[in-house]
Amino acid sequence: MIDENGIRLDGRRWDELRPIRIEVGVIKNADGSAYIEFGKNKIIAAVYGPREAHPKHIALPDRAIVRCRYHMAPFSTEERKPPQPTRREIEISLVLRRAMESAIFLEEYPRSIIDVYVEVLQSDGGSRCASITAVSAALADSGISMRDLIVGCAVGKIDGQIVLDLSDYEDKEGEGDMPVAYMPNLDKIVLLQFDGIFTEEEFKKAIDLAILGNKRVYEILKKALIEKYFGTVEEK
Amino acid sequence: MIDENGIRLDGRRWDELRPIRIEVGVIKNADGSAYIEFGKNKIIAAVYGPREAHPKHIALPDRAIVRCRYHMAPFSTEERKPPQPTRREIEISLVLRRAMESAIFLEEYPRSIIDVYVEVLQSDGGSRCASITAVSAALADSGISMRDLIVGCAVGKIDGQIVLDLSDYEDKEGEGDMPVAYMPNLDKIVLLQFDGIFTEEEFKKAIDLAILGNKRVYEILKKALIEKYFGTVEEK
Amino acid sequence: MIDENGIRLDGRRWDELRPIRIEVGVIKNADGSAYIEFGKNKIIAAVYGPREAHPKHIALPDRAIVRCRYHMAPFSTEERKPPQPTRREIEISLVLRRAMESAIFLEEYPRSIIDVYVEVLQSDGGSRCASITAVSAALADSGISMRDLIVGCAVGKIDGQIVLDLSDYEDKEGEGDMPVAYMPNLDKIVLLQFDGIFTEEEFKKAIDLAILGNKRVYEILKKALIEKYFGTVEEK
Amino acid sequence: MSIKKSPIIENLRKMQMIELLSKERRLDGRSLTDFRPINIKVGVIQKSNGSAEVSVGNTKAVAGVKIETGTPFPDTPDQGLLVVNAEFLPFSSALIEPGPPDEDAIEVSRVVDRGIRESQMIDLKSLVIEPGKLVYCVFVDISILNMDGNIFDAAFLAAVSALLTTTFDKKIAKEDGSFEVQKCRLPTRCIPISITSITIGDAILVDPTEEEESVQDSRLTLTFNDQGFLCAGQKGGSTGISKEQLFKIVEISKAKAEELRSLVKKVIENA
Amino acid sequence: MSIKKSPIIENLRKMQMIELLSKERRLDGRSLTDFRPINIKVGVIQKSNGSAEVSVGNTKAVAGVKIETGTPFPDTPDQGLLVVNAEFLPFSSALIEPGPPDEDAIEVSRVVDRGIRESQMIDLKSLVIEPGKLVYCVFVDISILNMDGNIFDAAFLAAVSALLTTTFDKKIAKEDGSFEVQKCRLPTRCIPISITSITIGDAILVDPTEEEESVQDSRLTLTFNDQGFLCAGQKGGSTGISKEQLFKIVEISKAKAEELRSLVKKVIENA
Amino acid sequence: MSIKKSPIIENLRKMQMIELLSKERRLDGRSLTDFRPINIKVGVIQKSNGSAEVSVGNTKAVAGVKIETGTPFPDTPDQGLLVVNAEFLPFSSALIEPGPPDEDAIEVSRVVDRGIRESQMIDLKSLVIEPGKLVYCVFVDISILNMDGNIFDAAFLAAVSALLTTTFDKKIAKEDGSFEVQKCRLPTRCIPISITSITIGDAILVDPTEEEESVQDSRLTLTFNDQGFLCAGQKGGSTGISKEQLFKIVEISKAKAEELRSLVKKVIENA
Repeated sequence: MIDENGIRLDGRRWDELRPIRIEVGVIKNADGSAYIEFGKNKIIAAVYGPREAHPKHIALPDRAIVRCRYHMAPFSTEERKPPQPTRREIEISLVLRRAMESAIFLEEYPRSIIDVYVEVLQSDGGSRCASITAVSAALADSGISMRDLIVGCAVGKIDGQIVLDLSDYEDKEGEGDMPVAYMPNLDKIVLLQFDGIFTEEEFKKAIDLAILGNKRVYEILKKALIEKYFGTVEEK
Repeated sequence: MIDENGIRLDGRRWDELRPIRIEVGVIKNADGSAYIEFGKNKIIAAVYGPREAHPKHIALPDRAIVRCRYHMAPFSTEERKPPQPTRREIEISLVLRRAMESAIFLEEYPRSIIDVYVEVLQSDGGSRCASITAVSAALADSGISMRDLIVGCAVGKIDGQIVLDLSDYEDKEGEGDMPVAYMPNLDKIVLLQFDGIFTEEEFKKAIDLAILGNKRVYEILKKALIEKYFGTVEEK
Repeated sequence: MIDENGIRLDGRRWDELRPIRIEVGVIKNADGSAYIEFGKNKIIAAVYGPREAHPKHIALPDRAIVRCRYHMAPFSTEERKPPQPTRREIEISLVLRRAMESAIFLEEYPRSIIDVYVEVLQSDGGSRCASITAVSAALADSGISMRDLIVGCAVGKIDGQIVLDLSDYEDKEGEGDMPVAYMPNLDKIVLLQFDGIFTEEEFKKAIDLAILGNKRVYEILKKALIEKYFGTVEEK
Repeated sequence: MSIKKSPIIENLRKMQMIELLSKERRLDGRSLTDFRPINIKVGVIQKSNGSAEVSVGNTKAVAGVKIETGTPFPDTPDQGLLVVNAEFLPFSSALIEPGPPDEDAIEVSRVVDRGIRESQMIDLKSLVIEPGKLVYCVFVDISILNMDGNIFDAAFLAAVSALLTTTFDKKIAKEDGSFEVQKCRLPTRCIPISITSITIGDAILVDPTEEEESVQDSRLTLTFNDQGFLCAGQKGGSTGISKEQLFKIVEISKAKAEELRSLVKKVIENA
Repeated sequence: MSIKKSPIIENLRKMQMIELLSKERRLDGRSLTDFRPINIKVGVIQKSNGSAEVSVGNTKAVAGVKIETGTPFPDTPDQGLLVVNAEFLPFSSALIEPGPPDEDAIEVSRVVDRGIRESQMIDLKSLVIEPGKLVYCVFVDISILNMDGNIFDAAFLAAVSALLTTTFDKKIAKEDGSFEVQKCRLPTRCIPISITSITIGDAILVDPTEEEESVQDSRLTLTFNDQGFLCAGQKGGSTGISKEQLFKIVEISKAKAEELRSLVKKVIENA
Repeated sequence: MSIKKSPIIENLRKMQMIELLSKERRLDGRSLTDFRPINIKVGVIQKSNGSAEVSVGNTKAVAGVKIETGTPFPDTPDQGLLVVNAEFLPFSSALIEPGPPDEDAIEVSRVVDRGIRESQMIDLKSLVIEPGKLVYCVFVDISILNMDGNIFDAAFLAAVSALLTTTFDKKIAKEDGSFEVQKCRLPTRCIPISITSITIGDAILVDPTEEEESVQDSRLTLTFNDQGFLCAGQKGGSTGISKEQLFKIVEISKAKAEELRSLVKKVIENA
């Protein structure tokens, strides 16, 4: 999957990201929202809250509760996906929620609930990483207080080599995939999963590369937020 | 499906109803109930309420809530119908509920709930129309205040002609079906659905015919209620 | 299934029980628990409560509510059993609960709830009888007040003869099965189900034999409880 | 269907009932072993293969039988299938909520199923079209229309009466290998009857009303075949029962089953 | 999606709206029969066989079509299948909870389904691979992204636009019995259009916003085929409607349907 | 399984624990990298194809393997199937409610599944009877009996030990085309081991108890194959982790995996 010149099937080098486009504020009714295109991924994330917890007994006296639903549209995949959530979608909802909980100042919103909904309109490799980036943009859009933004980007192993940001095909045919989400200013990893075969060295190299990639995603995310809130007079 | 003398397969003319029989007060435990035979339809409707809403948070401060379940017995259809409600049954429950809401003086029963259950023991063409008539009789039997009674009867198009009250076969093989429910004293349509192909003229003709048919159903319903509550000395 | 010497396929006589082993206090987190091996049955029962009813509206002002879940592990049967509860499991949960309700002094625990969970790790003939014995041990272990202990043991009919405690094979190939649970000191039957063909005489004989068997199970249960709470200095 | 009863009222009612019972009387004037009036109408659902509407006092049930083709279970390739399903319609009582069958409805399904199956009423072996591949499946669906105690016997009578009047289009293999369709009666071998009694203190009451059931100690449903043999049984209630009382109930129920069987026979003959 | 509205505020808002309506004006300045701006983008989901994103004012829907193979229904062995499914995404409104489609989402699915089916837009008979055995199944999944009234027409426009641009790999039988796969357009015959109006008192408002719907008397969704014939209809709202008002809505809607069909045609031609 | 914790008590406990941790001590006296006592019994469920009961301190799990035949997935016609399912039995903790697996149980299922699958422990290609049509399906069902932290490793040990002792009746094709049934061991290639650690502040604790987990910052489950390569990983906890801490955990876990693998080997050899 990597040719003699070190070029991958879609023309990228080992440390290149796919094209990324982020748009903030796409869902009128939501308190915050964002749309991301990351490779062929097309994902919307939107936030409602902080709002009163309902039913009341789920509220916590000292902090907000976060709920998250990650869902894939039936037409988002090669084969039609039945609408009801799969175990995979439930697990991704869980790891996304944990990532958010590490960034949001939950204790600023006691007794309340923050609902985060992610809809994958078209899926590609790295959809959970693209999702957490969109969620982070939507949270920023909603004005909820956060320690740091979160960005996500996967690394993986193909043809025995650690490379950045696997495409769908590379994920399926490769030897390992490792989605990583990251808080760039606090320099902390907030989501980490992997499968495949990695030596200890490869693992370390992969993490380093993921952090590198995430820093680039962060620049794109920052730009999208600045464009939304301060416009971009010069560039337009 | 209409012969040269204008006679339909079951011997009716274009503007004739199938035989209708209504019996009021058939379910002892219910606050109001009625049984209707309409062609081969055999349907029971029964009402519980107005009663305290449970769970309480669903109650409205200024009016009653109506809930409705339209359900078909597994043995009511040609092929056995699995017991769990289908999307069709859920939709019919919804349109029946709206029809009721237009007739009941909901604001007379704040904070309470009115439960209406319809069970189709045997189904034939026009079962939602027969159901709303039975529901209306059950509501009257329960003593709940209503603006008007509701009656229902379908019209349709077979062999290019607008006819009254389709049978199962005419519904399936015909070119269009239009269930209509009607408040005869207020002269208002409270349920209307249709599918098939109708020109604007045909549509108007169909509505006129449906109202005509509904007025006849109303006479039968009135008679059944009078028989139940005042007896029928002379005729017996 | 019975040879000329009156010996059954597994070597037992008509009035013999399979080997029984009871261990009390096997689940650390539970308020009371027990493990039973009864033939090839391997069953754990555990109790939580009396505890505050939740949601509150299910509580009764004058007594405790008992809830019971009887569940079979997917690997407990010949063919893998899907994890969601079957109608059979729901019915057994119900009859076990009734048996418990007849023994527990429910009125001593108003407004509270007692949760009893039974997990069949390996199933054999007579699993509901083995279960109620384990439940009774778990309830005793939890310190909940009871009128009497409950023991269970089935009888059945094979080769035209009434015999004690059917094995899986005898249950499947035999002419009748009758699980019976019993309070030995109050001399009352608290669970009784049967299917097969029994004459009135056979029925009476079966009940007598079931009571005899249950008295023996009772001795084993008592011993297990004594061992747990007072040790067994002499025998060890 | 859990009912919050006031403990005081419940006890008062129970005391009153027990006083009456000590004089062998019941609130509705029946003797302890009397059934309420039973009414059976068969053939009420023309679209089904067999049907019956049954009332026992104010308790009312309707059963419909549908016969369809299906795949046999792997361990019984040479038998047709029997599926019994009971639903408590939400209008049958103020306490029933719409939704999938709860434990009480499932118990009724399973007790009726066992009574029919264990009495060998239906010759399932005759319902095979192609062994291991295609068999007839007999669906018995029971809807409870109104509840006033003794759901079990009303449901059972409805199911049995529906089955006894069931006909279906049977594929008959012809000599040349092709099939002929012939309208047949469902092959039945006997008329099983279930009898439900409750105990209140020492008294045994056959065919309890809902009010009587609300203060019951034990409940017992026994099913008998034509020879008067017991073929299924189910104890209910949250109180233990003595051996002696149990044997007494068997005796009473056996006699009542004969009575009800005559009644069913008469209805079927006149159908 | 049941909303607890304060009856006082609701009445005040309704009075204000009715006053405006008496002057033939609406809160957003439209005339009574104006649609809000409509935006249609097709081909937005490359992994689907056809797709469209539609906004009608602030109401936004995306539809994706997937074509897979399946077994036909026993009673229509010579027809492909059409399955329409609408989901109200939980971020589309503060009032939507995640979970399986509720009655409102089911109503949208079924109304869109009937409009497409009854207009005979899709030639289902051409979607058969092997009669009675293997046919194409056309899945139309509609996700509502943002709600501001008139979900029906946004969903319908999205579904129709997606279907009009759907292509799929069709198995074509060759002379020698083998199959060839060929990229085909989904065969469509017409462009059905649904028009939704509400009544508030005597006034008829086309394409209502959520605020307008919240005080509606009746709602009516009518679907028209290319000839201007009615092919499906659904009344909503909990108030009756007079025959006269109904006929007036038919007249208005028929004209609006022409307008929207031109719009769709232009989009498809430029796609 | 959401727990309402009093924030004050939680903080006090955390402070106490951190003080102890600064002296490299834990509440139960273990060193930071010690596991609690591990007990593995195999062959506990005779009706299964393989089984094991494992306790890690007070955490207890039982796993049973069933091997049945089924249809392969269309995209892997030449591979058998692996299905892993974990259930938190309702008596395993006062906080578990009966019902379908919640997100935490699903996470355990999926993490165990990935560890087994990615280590290529099972040779799925050898489990094919007829390619594309009939394959063996390996069901691994894990029941959590008692919870006291580190569910992941107890579940994983139980699953792996059960698989290592699994035997089944395999259909072997004979020369004449017929089949012979032969009792076989499930073909396995390695012994994957998962190691779970948490961080509290700067400290890394292997095999956390429930009390320790309740104040954790991050959790990390890493799975290693026989060569000491990482084959699956999952971060838990709602706090971020630094790269340095992460690399330290990998180092510690790799060594612990060796230890546990020896233990499993000994149990299997003595089985």
